[in-house]
Amino acid sequence: MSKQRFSALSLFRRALGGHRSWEPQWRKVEPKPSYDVVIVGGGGHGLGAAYYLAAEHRVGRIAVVEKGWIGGGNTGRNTTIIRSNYLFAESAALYDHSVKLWEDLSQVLNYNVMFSQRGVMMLAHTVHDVQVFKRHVHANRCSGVDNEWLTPEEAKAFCPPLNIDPDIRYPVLGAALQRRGGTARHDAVAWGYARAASELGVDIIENCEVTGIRRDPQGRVEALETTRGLIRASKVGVSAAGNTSAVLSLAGVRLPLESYPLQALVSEPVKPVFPCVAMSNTIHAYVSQSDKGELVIGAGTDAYTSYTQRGALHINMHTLDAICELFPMFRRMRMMRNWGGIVDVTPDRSPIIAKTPVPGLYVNCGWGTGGFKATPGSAHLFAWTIAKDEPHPINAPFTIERFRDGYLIDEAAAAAVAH
Amino acid sequence: MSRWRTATGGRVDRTRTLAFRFDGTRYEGLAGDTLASALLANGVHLVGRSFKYHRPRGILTAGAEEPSALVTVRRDSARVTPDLRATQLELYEGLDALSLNRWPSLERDVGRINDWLSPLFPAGFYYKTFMWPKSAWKSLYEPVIRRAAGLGVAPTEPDPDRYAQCYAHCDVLVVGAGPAGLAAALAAADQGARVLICDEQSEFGGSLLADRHATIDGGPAAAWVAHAVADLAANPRVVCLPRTTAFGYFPHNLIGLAERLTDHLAAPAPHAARERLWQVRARSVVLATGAVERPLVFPGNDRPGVMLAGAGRTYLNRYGVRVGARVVLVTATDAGYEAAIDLHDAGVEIAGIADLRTAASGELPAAARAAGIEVTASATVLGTSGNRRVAGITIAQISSAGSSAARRTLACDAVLMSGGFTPSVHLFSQSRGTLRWSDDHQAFLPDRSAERERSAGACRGVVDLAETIADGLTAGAESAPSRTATARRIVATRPRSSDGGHLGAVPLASGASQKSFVDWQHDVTIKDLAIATREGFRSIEHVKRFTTTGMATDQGKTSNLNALAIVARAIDAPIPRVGLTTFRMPYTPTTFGTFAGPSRGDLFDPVRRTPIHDWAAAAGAVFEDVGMWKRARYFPQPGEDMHAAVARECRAVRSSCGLFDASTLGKIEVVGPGAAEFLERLYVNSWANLGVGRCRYGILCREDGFITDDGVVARLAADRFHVTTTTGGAPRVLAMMEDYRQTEWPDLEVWLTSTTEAWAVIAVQGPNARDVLRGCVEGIDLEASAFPHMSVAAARICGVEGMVMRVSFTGELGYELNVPADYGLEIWKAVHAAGAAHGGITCYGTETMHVLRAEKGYIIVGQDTDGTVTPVDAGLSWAVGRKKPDFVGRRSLQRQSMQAPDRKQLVGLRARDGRTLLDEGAQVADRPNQQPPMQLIGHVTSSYESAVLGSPIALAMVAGGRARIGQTLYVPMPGGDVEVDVVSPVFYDPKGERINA
Amino acid sequence: MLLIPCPHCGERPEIEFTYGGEAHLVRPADPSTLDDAAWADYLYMRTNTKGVHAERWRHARGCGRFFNALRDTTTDRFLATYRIGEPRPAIAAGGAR
Amino acid sequence: MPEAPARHVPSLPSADWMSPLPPATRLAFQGGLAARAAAARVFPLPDAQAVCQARCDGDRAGLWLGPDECLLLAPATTGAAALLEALRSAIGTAAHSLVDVSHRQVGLEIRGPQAERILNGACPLDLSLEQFPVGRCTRTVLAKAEIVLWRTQAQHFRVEIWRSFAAYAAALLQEIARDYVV
Repeated sequence: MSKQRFSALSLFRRALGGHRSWEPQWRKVEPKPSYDVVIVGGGGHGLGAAYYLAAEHRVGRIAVVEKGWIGGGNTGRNTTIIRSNYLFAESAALYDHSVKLWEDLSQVLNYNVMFSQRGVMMLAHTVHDVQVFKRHVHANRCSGVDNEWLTPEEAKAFCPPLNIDPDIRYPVLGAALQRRGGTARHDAVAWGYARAASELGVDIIENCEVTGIRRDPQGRVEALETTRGLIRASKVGVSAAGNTSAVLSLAGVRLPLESYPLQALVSEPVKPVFPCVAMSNTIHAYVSQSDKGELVIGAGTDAYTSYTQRGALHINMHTLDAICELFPMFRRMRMMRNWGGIVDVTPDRSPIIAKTPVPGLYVNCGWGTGGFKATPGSAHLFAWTIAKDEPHPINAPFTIERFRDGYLIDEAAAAAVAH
Repeated sequence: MSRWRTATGGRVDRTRTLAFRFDGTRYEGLAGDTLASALLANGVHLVGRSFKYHRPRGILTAGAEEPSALVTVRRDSARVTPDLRATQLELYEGLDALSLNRWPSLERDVGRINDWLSPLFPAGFYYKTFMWPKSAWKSLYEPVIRRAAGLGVAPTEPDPDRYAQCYAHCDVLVVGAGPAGLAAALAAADQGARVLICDEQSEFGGSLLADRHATIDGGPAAAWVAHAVADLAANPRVVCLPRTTAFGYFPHNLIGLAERLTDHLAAPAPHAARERLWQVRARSVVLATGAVERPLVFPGNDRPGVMLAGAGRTYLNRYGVRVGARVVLVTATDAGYEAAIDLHDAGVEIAGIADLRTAASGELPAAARAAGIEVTASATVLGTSGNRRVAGITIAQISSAGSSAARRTLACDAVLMSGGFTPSVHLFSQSRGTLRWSDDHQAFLPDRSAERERSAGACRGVVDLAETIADGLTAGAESAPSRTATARRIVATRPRSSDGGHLGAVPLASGASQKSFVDWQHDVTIKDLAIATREGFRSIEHVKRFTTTGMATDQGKTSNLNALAIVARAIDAPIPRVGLTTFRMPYTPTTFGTFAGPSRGDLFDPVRRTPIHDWAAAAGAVFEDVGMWKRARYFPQPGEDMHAAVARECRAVRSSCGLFDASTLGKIEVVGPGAAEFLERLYVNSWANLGVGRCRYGILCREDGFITDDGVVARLAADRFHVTTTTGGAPRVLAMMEDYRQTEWPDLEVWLTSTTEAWAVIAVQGPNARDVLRGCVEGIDLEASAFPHMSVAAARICGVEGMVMRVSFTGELGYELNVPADYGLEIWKAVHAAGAAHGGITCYGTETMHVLRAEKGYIIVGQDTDGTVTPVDAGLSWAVGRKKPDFVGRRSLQRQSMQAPDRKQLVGLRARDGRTLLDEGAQVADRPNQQPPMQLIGHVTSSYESAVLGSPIALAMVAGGRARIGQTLYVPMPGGDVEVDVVSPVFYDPKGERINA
Repeated sequence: MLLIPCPHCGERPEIEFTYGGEAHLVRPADPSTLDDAAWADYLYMRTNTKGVHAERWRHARGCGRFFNALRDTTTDRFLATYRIGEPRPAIAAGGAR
Repeated sequence: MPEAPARHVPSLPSADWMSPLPPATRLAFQGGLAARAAAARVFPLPDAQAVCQARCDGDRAGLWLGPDECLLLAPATTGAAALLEALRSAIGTAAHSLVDVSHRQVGLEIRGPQAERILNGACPLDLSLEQFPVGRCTRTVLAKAEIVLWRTQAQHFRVEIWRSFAAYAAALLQEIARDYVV
């Protein structure tokens, strides 16, 4: 198909023609009988992996199968926060790899993903928080990841709505700021990768649910049974977020995963009032303002595993009481829409991007609440791992075997709260 | 009275005139008006500018589905609320509303240029441009987009209003108090059920409040409503909640209601709650949520003055407002005729009725014709005219060949339209009930319920009034837990008006030059939908996200089905195949403050204070938050900063005596014949050999082998242990213990009781501690020989039965007095006074505690450990019961990785210059002068100025650290490396002589 | 907020409970006899069932007792609750409301 | 050696509808059926099956908190030591746990026609008389705190709450009550 470049000029030209000449952003195709690589899961991670397989590894026949519509899972259900100021060198390298790819993604894909480096500020409310965040700041600086310490007054200057009154229940004692962090337009990431991958010949097959994984007598993956027929594949990469356990169980692979509901919400749109992303782990809330003007708000997962894509009212109540405490002028704002995703969580809260015990079967999962920010990096590394049948040095630590061997990358525990 | 207000009729109070302001202009309305009806009564139709094209916009509806007439309401500088719907705002004296999205004024808005440039702004245009040059996104494009986007202006001052919350339970919750809902509530109440009925409007009655034609039980509908409401109000088992929106349907029949308490009042009581969140758990739910009239999608359908037919009727019949003097009806249902007839009867000239249907027959069309109104069948709309208000409409008849004929332009000042009714299945869908497409109704209707729930009336496609009421009666009665009373019967008659309907664009709209709007608020036109499908966005979720149709503050209540039909037609698929956008809470926007409720300030989270807190506060203590506790961090004297205060406190403990409030430490009484075995299995330490009256430092690992908590455990009797935990870890440890006790080891007869708050704990630490306590403690010989380090005994402490533990977290001779909490304050004071007689006693806080323990190399779990540290890493291998066959975490510690020599281990660090205080969290490297990314081998966990040593000290976790003692390492700081010596983590009194004094 | 049937106290609101993860994972009597893989399997591997899931809850702010439940994780509907030590009831998905 | 000093319970507000209760003797009792039966001979204790029931005898009450757990309440004049002694000798060798928690928590009485509504401002249970009759008791939550709630009369509830949460609970209930009582 002809490549339709996106630009102001193309927009203008096609406007003259009443916008009648646009073509589908990705080809609508029937599944072929066989592929070299099939990616299961048409979210940003899966579509991105397909794109990099085609663009960087020159894999010939690639398909992405998606049980619903692309970008309909966690890619389209998150709060779009992007940052890389993680504590451990392994994590920081992984997420910073991603941030670097984010920085050029709109141009590489020729699709404006609206990556907005407006800064992510993590608030410290206790002496313990201060210690933890300063440890992050030092570790990040030494790793070459930007992260700086702000006093409460500096935090307020960076984010004027912030309440730094020392008499509130959990006063702000300071903040760690990553200026390169920010947000992006979530849907555009899926569509941009889909369009770019499709142009490179990747088949994107929607409404195609995997119902079985066939293995040859040697145990190697040979085909996927799907609701749209049998699809042969020499390699299968699973990038199915909350549904990973269900998909991999089709191949008899057990994983250290649990799937939890994660809710987020937006307010009605208002004129620009919130310039950055602010996060508070101690009182469980984070907020930014979308380019459309909505306050985009999230918090932690619900308490129990579930695949219902909805969460509990009391979780929202706790999220919003925290937001109102930190930003008391927002109390009169109104929630416009709430939604839920299913996040797959590993015991150490770090992802798995790795080979599985089944030859030819690869998995990219366990992103918990942090998958969106990793999209390009994760996709890039997953493509590498599939293409070369071995991990890239950056994702080499993120194996399944680390749980057996005790090499956990435990970011959550690193922020331990005992005192 | 303005020419737009009728002389009589309606439910407004014509004796009460209310003044209000809109964009600074003063107007008058009547009590009972909404802002929308009052504006219309003043002939104001232009009320806002659209989001993207800044087109002039008016009032489309008369209810919660309004996409267009949004305003900001200001009560004072702090009480500013953006994005409110004029159709829902009850008028009050002094109401001050501002239009949105316009500059400099509503009439003259420069943003209007966007409308002329609109060909450049089709759906999703921003994905295709603004990419070059790259740096311009942040500096130019995004700021411009952000400024252009957004509706109202967010409040800038803290909201002073209160918000309330409550839980409620009922047998039957009825959502919606229209005919079906009222009938359901009456029927359920007849059966003795506990009923809660809510409606988003200020009055119960729903559609009946604007109905001139219906009769119920032989009288006017409004009279029946009044009677029904009175009946319900008189029943003590019924709760009636007007102005209350059921915004969310949560699992297991939990419904969230938002009750608006004061927004309709001119002068609310100063401290009255503004809104109340109800969390209602209902045995059964009856959804009687009605239906929303659909606009018609025709060219120029967004001009002010173009509104829904039902809204026109509502403004007339309920508010006594004529929406125009010369009105054209465009309809695909009989409801349009009903509106025409009502308006005609009220003296409005009806310039014509354009009916999209091929045949305009039936009772209501006949009545319209009889009234002399001209009716055009097989009609379509080709466009409208008028700038700030509609001035004309061009209609045409579709010939049998499908082209337009008999084109006519009718002058008018309002256009009413009716495209049919979309059942409000929002809550049903939120409950996870399944929807089915009904060809008969041209709508999605409730199919299978997921919860104990029934839909009744228009929300499930029942349209006839008599049937609606009967449906409500059945739903109510069958939802009641028991049915004993005979069923109530209600007789109702009303002309059928909702037959017919049209989905999607009107014929020939796509060829018109004027825009045909689907989503008013987000300015989504049929062209945008066409572009989306052309570009391959075919799932309705994709179309919605690409065009943003249905994603505005009305969440597509008037637009979703039209969008769906247009997409279905474009891709030639049946509507159900295209899908239905997901319904999510909230049904209508719901105030953050309502969710937050009273949880603010000190009620945001409990503030836990020890029995000694007030004394410490009076003594000038500075507190820190640890979990929910407030702990005294240091006790500055006049002129002292933290550093000086801590240095003084440290010196006092090392040289004489310090007093410390340790009451927040977690305490668990472990009792029963299996107590020792229980701890044996749980902790890394051995307990069987711990004698009664002795204490031991215990370490608790998770099953993965990492330290999760620590604390001293005292054996009070053979079958009784007093276990202490960290302050923050107490609930976690108790929960973990209960887990193992109940689920893994039910064979053990052991029970756990939290005693954290039963005891106040007063730590008396320092070389003079024994002397100070001698006069305070009865029943124990405190001498070292009789009561050595790590002893415990019951005693009378200042006259009260308590417990003394000889323990020390300072490295000094120390005791911890455990006294019943109510006596804590007085005994603290008594010990403080006793100290004065023995060379003085100094209160110290957590900061000094941290310094003192760091001088001794004692870890703080959560500071020196971080959830990745094993007992061996922390230098505590001496505590691990080597001979024990098992304990929680033991198996994990046997893994090779846990034994690796390069694991991070606890060491001490001292700056080589003897002066530099390291930063806590600073990193450690074994090579100097590295550039990022550096090879790092550890980090500083604790760092303090040591007053007693006269120099800074630090603890660190360093890879293979114990083998590095004596080496020089480097702490890379922004200004360069700090050279440090690796030393033993025990900086002070390494032999431990002082502690055993 | 779920309504959870505590086998001791009856239906009570979710906020009185804590979730305890997958049920019927019995701690090995002698963990030292397990190899690393088997131990990791006990520690970390979870079925993460999409459908009827046997799981533990504790009525922590009620009677304090742990119990097991069968819940359909695709609907959050509780199909059964039973006491610790009792066998998993034989109930298929969608078997109860 | 000094006399026993003054006792300070957390200072809590009172109102027409709320009063802090005086200090009391409280024991946490846990144990099997044998121990419970034995203890019931000297103290009013609900049967293990009497789920969420309180059993009273004069000014002493045993509250069912769990199948093997009761909270024993007695006036402060009945010293904990004496009560413990009596129970221990009655129970004998049957395995059990008795812990003095007199000072761990405080009692708060909520009463009057609005008591139910005020409590339901933060407590998620159905407190109607038909669902939560007189004599019913249970551990539950009051917003972000844990409480034991006991309906002692139709319009009287007793709230037992850990002392450091009591100020929060009282302040929260006062905040709620502003909308219900003048």
